[in-house]
Amino acid sequence: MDTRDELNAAPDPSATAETGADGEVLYRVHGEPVAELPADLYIPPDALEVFLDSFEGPLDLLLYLIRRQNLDILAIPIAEITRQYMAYIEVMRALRLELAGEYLVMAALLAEIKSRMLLPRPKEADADEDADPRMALIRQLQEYEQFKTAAERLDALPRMDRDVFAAGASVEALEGPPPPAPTLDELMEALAAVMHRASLMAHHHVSTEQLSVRERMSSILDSLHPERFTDFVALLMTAEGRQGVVVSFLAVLELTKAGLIEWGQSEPYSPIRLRRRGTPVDDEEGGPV
Amino acid sequence: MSESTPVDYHTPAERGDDEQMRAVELALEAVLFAAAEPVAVRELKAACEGLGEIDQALLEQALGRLQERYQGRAIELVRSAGGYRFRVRSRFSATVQAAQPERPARLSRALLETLAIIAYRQPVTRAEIEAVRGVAVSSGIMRTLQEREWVRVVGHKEVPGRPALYATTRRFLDDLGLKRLEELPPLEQIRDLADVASDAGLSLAPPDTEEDAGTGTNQRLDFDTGDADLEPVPPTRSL
Amino acid sequence: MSESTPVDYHTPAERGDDEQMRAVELALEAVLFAAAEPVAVRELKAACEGLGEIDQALLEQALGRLQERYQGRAIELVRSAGGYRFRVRSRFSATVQAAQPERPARLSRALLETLAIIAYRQPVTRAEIEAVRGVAVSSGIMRTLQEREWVRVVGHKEVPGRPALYATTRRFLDDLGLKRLEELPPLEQIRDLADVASDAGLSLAPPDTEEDAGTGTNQRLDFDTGDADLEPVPPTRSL
Repeated sequence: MDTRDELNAAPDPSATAETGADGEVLYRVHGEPVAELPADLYIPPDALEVFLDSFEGPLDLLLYLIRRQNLDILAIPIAEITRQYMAYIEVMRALRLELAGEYLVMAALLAEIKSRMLLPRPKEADADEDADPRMALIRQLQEYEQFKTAAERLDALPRMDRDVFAAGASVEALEGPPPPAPTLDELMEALAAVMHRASLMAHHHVSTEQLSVRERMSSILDSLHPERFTDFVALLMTAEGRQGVVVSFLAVLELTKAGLIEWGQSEPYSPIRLRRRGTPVDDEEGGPV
Repeated sequence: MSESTPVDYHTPAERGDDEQMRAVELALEAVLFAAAEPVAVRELKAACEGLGEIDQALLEQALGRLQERYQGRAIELVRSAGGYRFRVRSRFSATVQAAQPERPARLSRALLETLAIIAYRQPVTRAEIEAVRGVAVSSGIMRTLQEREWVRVVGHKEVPGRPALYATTRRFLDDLGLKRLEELPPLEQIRDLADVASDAGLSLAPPDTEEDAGTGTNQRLDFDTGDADLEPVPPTRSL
Repeated sequence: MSESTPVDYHTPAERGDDEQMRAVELALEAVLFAAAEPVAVRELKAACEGLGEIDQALLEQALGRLQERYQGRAIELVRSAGGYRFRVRSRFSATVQAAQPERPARLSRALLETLAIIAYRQPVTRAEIEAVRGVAVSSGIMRTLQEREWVRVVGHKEVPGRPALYATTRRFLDDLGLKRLEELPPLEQIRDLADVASDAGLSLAPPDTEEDAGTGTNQRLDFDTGDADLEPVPPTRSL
C-alpha cells in the first residue's frame, strides 16, 4: 500500500469540518513558533492540542490519543483513532515539520486495519486473533505502555548524583608511581570522541577559539581579586608584544562577556580597572549605591 | 571545647575489643572513603592485608561497626550491587543540592525508555528495543548509555548480522542504589486480552519470541549481572 | 554519660548543646563529604541556610566539633587554601593502595574527555563540561584531576550557585610536555580526526602558531567583540 496515497486520502473532511487556523495565531510546535499556517489547511481543533506535546514515536502518539479520551486499549475504536492520527500527521506535513518515517508506516498500518475492519468476517472466527485486525497493534501498544511506565518509574528512583550523593574523601601522596600522565595523543583521541558525539547531538557548537585566549582567561581570572581592582593596562602584558596584548585584550573581553569580571573607573578618563566579580556575601558588600 | 573529650568515640561494647577489629574497621573506613564508589568485598579484604586472618565474619562485623559508627550522622554506609559505599543520607540531599547547584541534565524520555527495555528484557538487541518503542533508537542514546556505564554489550545474537546484545551493568544498579535487578520496580502487568477477546482462546504469546509465552508479565530478570563476587550476601543486619 | 547511648556519639561536652549546633555540624558533614574539592567558608555558610543565624564563630565551632569527631578515625577534616575538606589520613595511604591492586595503568576515557574539554574550554564549569560530553561528570573525576594537579579552580561563575570554574594548570602543560596551551592542536584538526575516527595516520603535531602573525585578528570567538559587550561598566567608585 502506498503510504502517501493513504495520507492524502485522510483526513475525512466530513468528520469535523472546522478550520482552526486564521493565519494570525502563533503556534508553538515542538518549541518552534509557527507564524502562519497554510491557508488551505484543514486542522481539526483537537489536532492542535496534540501539537503541544511531543511524542516519542507513533506508538506514543497513539497512546496519547487513546488515553486522553479514556479509551480502552483493548477496545480501540480504530476508525476514530485513525482519523485523529491522520489529522496530526497531515498538519505536521503541512507545517513541513520533519516526521520520522515510522509515523508514515503507522499511518499506513492504521489505514490497513481500518479497511480490514470493514470487511465481512467469517462468523465463527469472530473472536479469533487473526480475525481481529487490531490485535497485533493492541499488543504493541500495551507493551510500549508497559515500558513507558517502567521508564517513568526508573526515572523516579533515587539516582546517584541527582538525588543521592556519594561521600568521599581525597587521598594524597599515594606511594608508588602514580598513573601516567596522559599523552597528547590520548587527550586528542578523547576530545575527538567528544566532538564526534557533540556533532551527533548537533546542538552543541564548539568553535575554533584560540587556545591562547582561553589560557589567558584562566590566568587573568586567577590573578584578579574580588576585593581589589587591578589596572587593565597591567593585564595586557606588553612584554609579549602585540600578539600578547591582543590575546590579553580578547581574554578580558571574553571574561566580561561571561560576566566573570567587572570594570571600574574612579572617574571619567582615569585608568580602567578590573576585578573578579562576586563579592563574597560574608566578607564585604563593597559597592557604593 | 572538648575539654575532657576522649579522642576516641568508642562505644562501651568496643572497649574490650581487640586491636585487630579496630584496625580492620579503620582500614575499611579509609578505603571506602577513598573510593567514593562501591567497593567489592574482595577489595575490602585486600585492604586488610597485613592485619591478620580476616574471615568473612570478621569483615562483616567490622562493616557492621562502621555502619553503627555513622548512625545519626549525615552519611551512611550502604550496600549496592558493586559493594559497599558511604553516601550522604537522603535527608541531607537538599543540603548538598543547594551547595552544588549544577543539577545534572535530565534524562530524555527516549533514553529512559531505551534503558528500561534493556533493564527488563536483557540481553536485548537494538532491533528488539526498536520493535518495542516503534521508532529507531539513535546511536547517540546507545552511546550515552554505554558511556555512562549503565549499559554494555554482553555478546552477539546468533542471527544474521550477529547484532550486539545489550545488558545493564553493575554500575547501573549502583547508581540506583540497588543490589540486584530484581529490586527494580516490577513491570506493570499487561491486562489479559482474554478478558476482552475471551473464549476463543486467544494466544497471548508475544510476537517475537515463541518460547516464552506470557513474557508480557514475566520479567526476565534472572539474567546474570555478574553477581558472582557478591556471593556471601550478608543477611540484613539488625544494627 | 555517653556510655549508655549507643546510637548517638555525643561527647559529654555536647550534651547541653542546642539543636542548631548539631544541625549545622551535620549539614557541614554532608556538604564536605559530597564535594569534589575543598569547600570555601562562604559555601559552608550557604549550606546552613535555614538553620538560623550562622555567624563565623558558630561555623568555626561546628567545624571544630566535626574535626574532633574524626579524631582517631581513618579520615580527617583539613583546611587548605580553597577551604575545608575531608582527607584520608596519610598513614592509610598504603591501605588504600592495597585495596586497588589493579590500579588502572591508563586513565579512564571519561577522565581524559573531561580533561580535554577543560583544556579547550577553560575556564569552564562542571555543567558546561557535562553539556559538551552529554554525560554527567562524576565528583570522583573532578577530585582526581585536582589531586593530580592538572586542573584547579580559578574562580566562580556569577550565576546562581556560583559554580566553580575549572582551568588547567602549569603542571598539566609540563606533564604533556607543552610550553603553552596553544601548542595543543587546534580544534579543527581534532574535528577532522573525529571524522576519520580510526585513521591512525593523522598527524597530531601542534600547528605552527609562530608565524601566524594575524592570530590576534582572526580569532573566532563566539561572541561579538563590539563595544556593546563592554557597556555595562559598573560605576564602582569607592573601592
